[in-house]
Amino acid sequence: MSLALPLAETVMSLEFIAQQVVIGLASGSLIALVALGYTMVYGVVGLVNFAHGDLFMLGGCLAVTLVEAAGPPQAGAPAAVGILLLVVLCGLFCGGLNLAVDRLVYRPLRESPKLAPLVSSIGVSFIFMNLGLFWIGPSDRSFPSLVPADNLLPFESLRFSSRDLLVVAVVVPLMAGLAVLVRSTRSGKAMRAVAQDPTAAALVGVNVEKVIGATFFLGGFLAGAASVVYAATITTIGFQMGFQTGLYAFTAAVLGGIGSIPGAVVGGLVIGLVRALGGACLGERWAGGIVFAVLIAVLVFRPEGLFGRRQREKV
Amino acid sequence: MVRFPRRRRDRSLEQTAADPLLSVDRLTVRFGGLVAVADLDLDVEQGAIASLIGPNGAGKTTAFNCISGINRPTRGTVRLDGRRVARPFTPVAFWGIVAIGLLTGLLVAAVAIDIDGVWLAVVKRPMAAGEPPRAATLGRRLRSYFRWELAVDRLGASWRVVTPDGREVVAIRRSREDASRLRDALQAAVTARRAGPGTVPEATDFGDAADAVHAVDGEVLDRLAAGKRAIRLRGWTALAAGWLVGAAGGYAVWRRGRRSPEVVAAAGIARTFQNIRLFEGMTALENVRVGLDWGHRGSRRIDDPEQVATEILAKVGLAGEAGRRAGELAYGDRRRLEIARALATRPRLLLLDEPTAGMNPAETAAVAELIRQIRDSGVTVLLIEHHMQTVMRVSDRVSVLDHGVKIAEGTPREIRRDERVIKAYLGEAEA
Amino acid sequence: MHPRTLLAGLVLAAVLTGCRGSDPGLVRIVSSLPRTGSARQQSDTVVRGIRMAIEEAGGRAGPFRIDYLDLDDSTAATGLWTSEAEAANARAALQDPDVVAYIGTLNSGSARVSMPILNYGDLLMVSPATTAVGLTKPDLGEFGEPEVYRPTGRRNFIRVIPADDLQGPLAADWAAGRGFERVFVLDDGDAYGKGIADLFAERCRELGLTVLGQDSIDPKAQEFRSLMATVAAAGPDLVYFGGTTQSKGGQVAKDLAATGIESPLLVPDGCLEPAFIEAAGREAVEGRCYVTFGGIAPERLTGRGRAFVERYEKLHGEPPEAFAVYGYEAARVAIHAITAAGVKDRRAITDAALAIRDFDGPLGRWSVDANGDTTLAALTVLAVRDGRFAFEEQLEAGGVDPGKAKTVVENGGEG
Amino acid sequence: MAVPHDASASAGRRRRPVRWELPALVAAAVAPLLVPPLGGGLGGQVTILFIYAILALALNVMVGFTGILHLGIAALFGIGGYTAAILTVPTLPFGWPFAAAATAAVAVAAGAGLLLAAPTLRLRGDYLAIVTLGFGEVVKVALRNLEEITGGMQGLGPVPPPGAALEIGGIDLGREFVVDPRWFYWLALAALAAVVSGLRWLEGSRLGRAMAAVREDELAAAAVGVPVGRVKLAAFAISSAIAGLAGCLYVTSLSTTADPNTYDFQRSVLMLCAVILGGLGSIPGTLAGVAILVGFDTVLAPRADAWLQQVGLNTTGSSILSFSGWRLAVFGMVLIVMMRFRPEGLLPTRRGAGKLPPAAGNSEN
Repeated sequence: MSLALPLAETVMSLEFIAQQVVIGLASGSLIALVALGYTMVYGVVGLVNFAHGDLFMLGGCLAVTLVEAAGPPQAGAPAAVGILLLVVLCGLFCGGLNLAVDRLVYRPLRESPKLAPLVSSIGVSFIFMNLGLFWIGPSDRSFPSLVPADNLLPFESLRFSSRDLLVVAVVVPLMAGLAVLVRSTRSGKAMRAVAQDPTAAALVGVNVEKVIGATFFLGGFLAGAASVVYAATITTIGFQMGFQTGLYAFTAAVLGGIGSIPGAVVGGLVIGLVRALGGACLGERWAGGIVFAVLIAVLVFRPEGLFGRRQREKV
Repeated sequence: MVRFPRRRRDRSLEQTAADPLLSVDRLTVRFGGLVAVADLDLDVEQGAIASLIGPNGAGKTTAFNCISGINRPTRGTVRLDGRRVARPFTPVAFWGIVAIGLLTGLLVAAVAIDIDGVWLAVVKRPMAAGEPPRAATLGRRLRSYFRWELAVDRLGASWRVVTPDGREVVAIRRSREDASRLRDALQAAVTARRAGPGTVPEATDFGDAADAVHAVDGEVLDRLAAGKRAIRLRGWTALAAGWLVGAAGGYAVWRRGRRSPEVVAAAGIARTFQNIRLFEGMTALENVRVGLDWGHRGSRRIDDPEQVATEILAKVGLAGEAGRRAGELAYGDRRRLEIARALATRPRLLLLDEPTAGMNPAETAAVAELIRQIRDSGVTVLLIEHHMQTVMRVSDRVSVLDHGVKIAEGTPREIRRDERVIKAYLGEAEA
Repeated sequence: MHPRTLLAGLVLAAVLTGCRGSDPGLVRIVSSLPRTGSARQQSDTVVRGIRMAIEEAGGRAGPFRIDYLDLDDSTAATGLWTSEAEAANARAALQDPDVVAYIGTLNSGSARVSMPILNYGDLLMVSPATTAVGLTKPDLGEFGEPEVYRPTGRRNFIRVIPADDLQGPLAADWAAGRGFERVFVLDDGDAYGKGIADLFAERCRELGLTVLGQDSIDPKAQEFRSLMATVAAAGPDLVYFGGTTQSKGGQVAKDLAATGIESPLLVPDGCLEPAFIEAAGREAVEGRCYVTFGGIAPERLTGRGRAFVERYEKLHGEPPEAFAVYGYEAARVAIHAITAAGVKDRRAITDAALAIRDFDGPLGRWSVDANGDTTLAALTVLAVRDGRFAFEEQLEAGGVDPGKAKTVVENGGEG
Repeated sequence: MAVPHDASASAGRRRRPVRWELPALVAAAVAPLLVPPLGGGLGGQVTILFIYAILALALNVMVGFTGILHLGIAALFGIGGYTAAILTVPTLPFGWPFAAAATAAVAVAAGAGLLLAAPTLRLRGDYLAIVTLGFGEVVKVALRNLEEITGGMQGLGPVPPPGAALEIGGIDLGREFVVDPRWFYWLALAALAAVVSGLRWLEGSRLGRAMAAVREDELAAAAVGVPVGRVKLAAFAISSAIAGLAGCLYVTSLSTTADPNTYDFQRSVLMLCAVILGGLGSIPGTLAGVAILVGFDTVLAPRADAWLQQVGLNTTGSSILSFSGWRLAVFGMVLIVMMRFRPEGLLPTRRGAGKLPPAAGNSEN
């Protein structure tokens, strides 16, 4: 029973919609963080990195292991420090893992047909999933609630909890940092140059492999950071969570125009909103379906996405 | 000499010998800020060998790509025999798009009217009531759904009066008879509400279900009464919206394929590629067979395609390589196989993109001879070539491109003398 | 050519995996339960119960030696039962001439798969844990149930645990008794979960409680915050979730708490396992989560039941979980039927089991009714305290609900 | 290269009499009579193997023949299965005989394939892959949510065996199908043989060559007049139809549709692994790939795990110590290693075309 009628009235209420928007934006910014990893890697090597979602999952596994090792959480400032530490550690872990996978698996396939690394990345995704299975077991694991779910707003029916605040506090600086990095630093420029034309970039002295490595690392770092925020807000980790998050994130990247960094951010937010509002209107279970309907519509009408450039094949 | 399979001669070939076979009009291609081709006019006469030359990056290949439908020009037209090379918007395409729209509309409507509820009303409920649905009753049940008539469903040990989609329970009774009686009474009340406020039936009209009907909230009755309009509105809106989106999507996809290479090929223009693009995994013979199978689809069926394909291979000098994989062939053979594959489509116009690139003088001469033979068999040729000797030897007319702009046109002899050409191109090339 | 080599290899493998001949002095009991994943904790205790019953019988049933085979109907990757594995188990059991009893399954969904298959072979199937009403009770499940599970028209399915037509409505009775008035009903869309949630909701309406809404979750989704906002907006004082730990029961509890919904959560026995508390996190369920269980809690057992609990504790060093005693009872039923039949004939054994009356077991004295159900009708409500399931209340069908109780007794009376 | 490359010889080669199919078919057909376990539990598992082989061949039409990376084949498998189930289960009014339901399943799956193909015709290879994946997810969600039609999470069942209520010579055919797995074994084998011979024919046909051309170079194919869109549509339709047939056989052999999660991404990737391991585009390769991978997954691993537990090596049931616990990693390794070291697969096609297409060659310009 998707919607019993008494709810139809609540759906109409403004507060309810506002609440769904808050939820949508919070989950959307997490999706955006993961989507950035897709879009950056795609921009630089043209690979849909299928394993990205599962990398995110492994970050969550590490987070839960670290937190359990560290013992029961304390309230207040130590929790914030702990989360910051986790973000950095899991980010480094995922970044390093992503880099290692690139060197081991994708790099030998640079000259192969484009689908070869894609298929390999499906393989990596499965290996990651198996790793996660061994790591945290087949059933869902509870992540200790480091951040309380208390309402920060003075309303009854509109909630913005400390957890939502955490999402904002981590995602916004990370994205700002990324923007600065890509726009203004030397390596960021090199990255954009490689994305434009790897051969030309190599000719002007850019170390293409180094840039690719840095991209994989950065993408992985963001996924690791996202996984910590995810774990702290959703407080459940499961070895299969990477698949769906990855799919949403990929959809976000395509929606925004794969290869475009602002595109991924906007795409992520839109997907989060579509998911929350669509789910609220048509029933929770259809939320996933709605997201893919959006994906198909985008690909039919604007395959290059909202911010993407049209890709041209060289003949 | 093997006879080359000629396309059926159509009238246009004879009567309009004076009109150009290919005419390119003000073709412009921009990539971002870069103008690759600017206002190119180009005519190729029937039965001629025309050449397009120019330094690297002059826009020759881009022009070729536009003619063969690979790139979409920013502006300008390409005509073959005075007709634009594009898939016409035929009634078939129109109805196809309409049908796709309808299908999408139906899908969206299925979600909107809750196809699951329809299935319950049309298939499962009668089944549970012991009256398996038959085609005859199908229409009636559907209509009843869209009239939003109440129904009786069993759940567990109880019987419930529910909306037709089974999602809202209005009342619960212990026996089926009770529930049916209540349903009828409620339905009467709902119908009366629909008719307007003044037409509420007397309580006594409901017989022994009167108490139960009065127990149901007036608001609920209003909502049930409004259900009919709501479901129809939702259904039609969804159908219309889905139809619009689907038809628009169908049109977008159709449009994107409007001037695709296959349309151009079907119209009678074949081409080769600068960087050879063979079907590497297939044999030489199979490469040619694909061209024969699909090229120029208007023509008659070939009785023995295997034989014809072998003849075409022989014509380009690859008789002995028929069974070899294209990827294994020697470089020169690969170029010639590409020409053979293009010829197999029985084109009227053949676009050759640097057919002698990377060849030794003997091979080059052989290809030049082959080009002439092709022309003699009735196929018009447009050539991009860097090897000037070949160009000057085989061409009837030469056009020169520089930075996307046509700077000269004429017979080889005229071009050789043209100041601008020498300055822009020949001077450095022959140095 | 390779394919031929492959085929040869396949044939060889087939020969190696072996075809045992039938042994006239041996009967085999198989069980088909999820042996990997989070349900393993539950199935472990069931298997221990089965083994204890066989051991107590001295490994013999009448003139036959008993061989026990523990089959797995789940895959390691997901830890969930799969139709493919369950169907394969049923077929394998059917094909093995020594198998005379099939104990299983843990989930109603998987019973739906194996029941029609086993029915063709008249093989006795005793279920320790499946509670979906449609499996046995006419007119309570989907249209066509339960006849569709009996393609031969004969019966072969017995369960030793009361069905959900007891658990769902009794849970509603309990809720009404506790003074709850506005309930929100969630389920996982599965046979078991949705079935019990529907029954719960129905009984709530009958008792005059307001059912604010009913929605199925997507058990593959990772979180339900958006849905919980809907629930919160409705303002319930009790939330019911019909589902299992494996279908995200833990996450539901957790998101409920995180959305600031103060009302308690009521779940059925599918969540009755430590994994549920683990998944939800203690703080999300502590003192505010109630679990119903269509049977008797181990600590409330008396007589034979008490003895079983004590022996179990001695053997395994921990108190039995709720389902252990049902596994034990299921095996005892199978052994009793084999002994009573006295011949190695599947039909005869099945008939002997269906004829069981006044069976004196650890759960009390009970009979098999006409549908193959137990005549026992008790409901236990447990609450989460100190991170464990603690006994809260026991309800008897007769005491609270005259209407329901009558149905149950009628069913029992027919047999 | 001293092989004579005379054109007629090459032409004749395509029409050559089958070399391994017939003996293999005969061997497989008589095997249940000679090998007793095939009349038992193993027979049922080999039947499932045959059904997966049909599914993998369906995928091979997409990935191997046409070069489209299809990640949602399991959805079409499911659509075929559910269609057959809806038309046959006793709880619904249709009660069609098996053959009619199978035909409908094939038709509906083909239609669904076309529906998937229509909006995606002109997408780049990697985008197309994701769309097929998304399609798979949507179908799964729909199967789960349309509870009245599909039975939701519990699926539809029980699906009657072929020939239910049909008595021939005093034998209740339906009962035979359930009690004796050999009947289903032969049915699945016959379907597999029909699919293999059909695909053999397709390989040498005009359409088959067009598919190969699209795989090799989509742009060049278009440039010689191959209607790429229509060829892709045809590939989708054929592949989906075969997947639908496999789905119909699957639910009938299982006697239930199982829950919608049976038709998820993992199943699609398992099939992809089998096709890539065996050799893209290669029919014997696909069969070998299925035999190895699915054989490992459904036949070998559970037995080996049971054995490990019996001999006491893995008494706690830890997934690290079990074979099936490693299945995902095994699939993953297969994909990676094959891509890196042997992209043409174990049994490449004679054309040697078993590589991935240069991706994504495409008409999105």
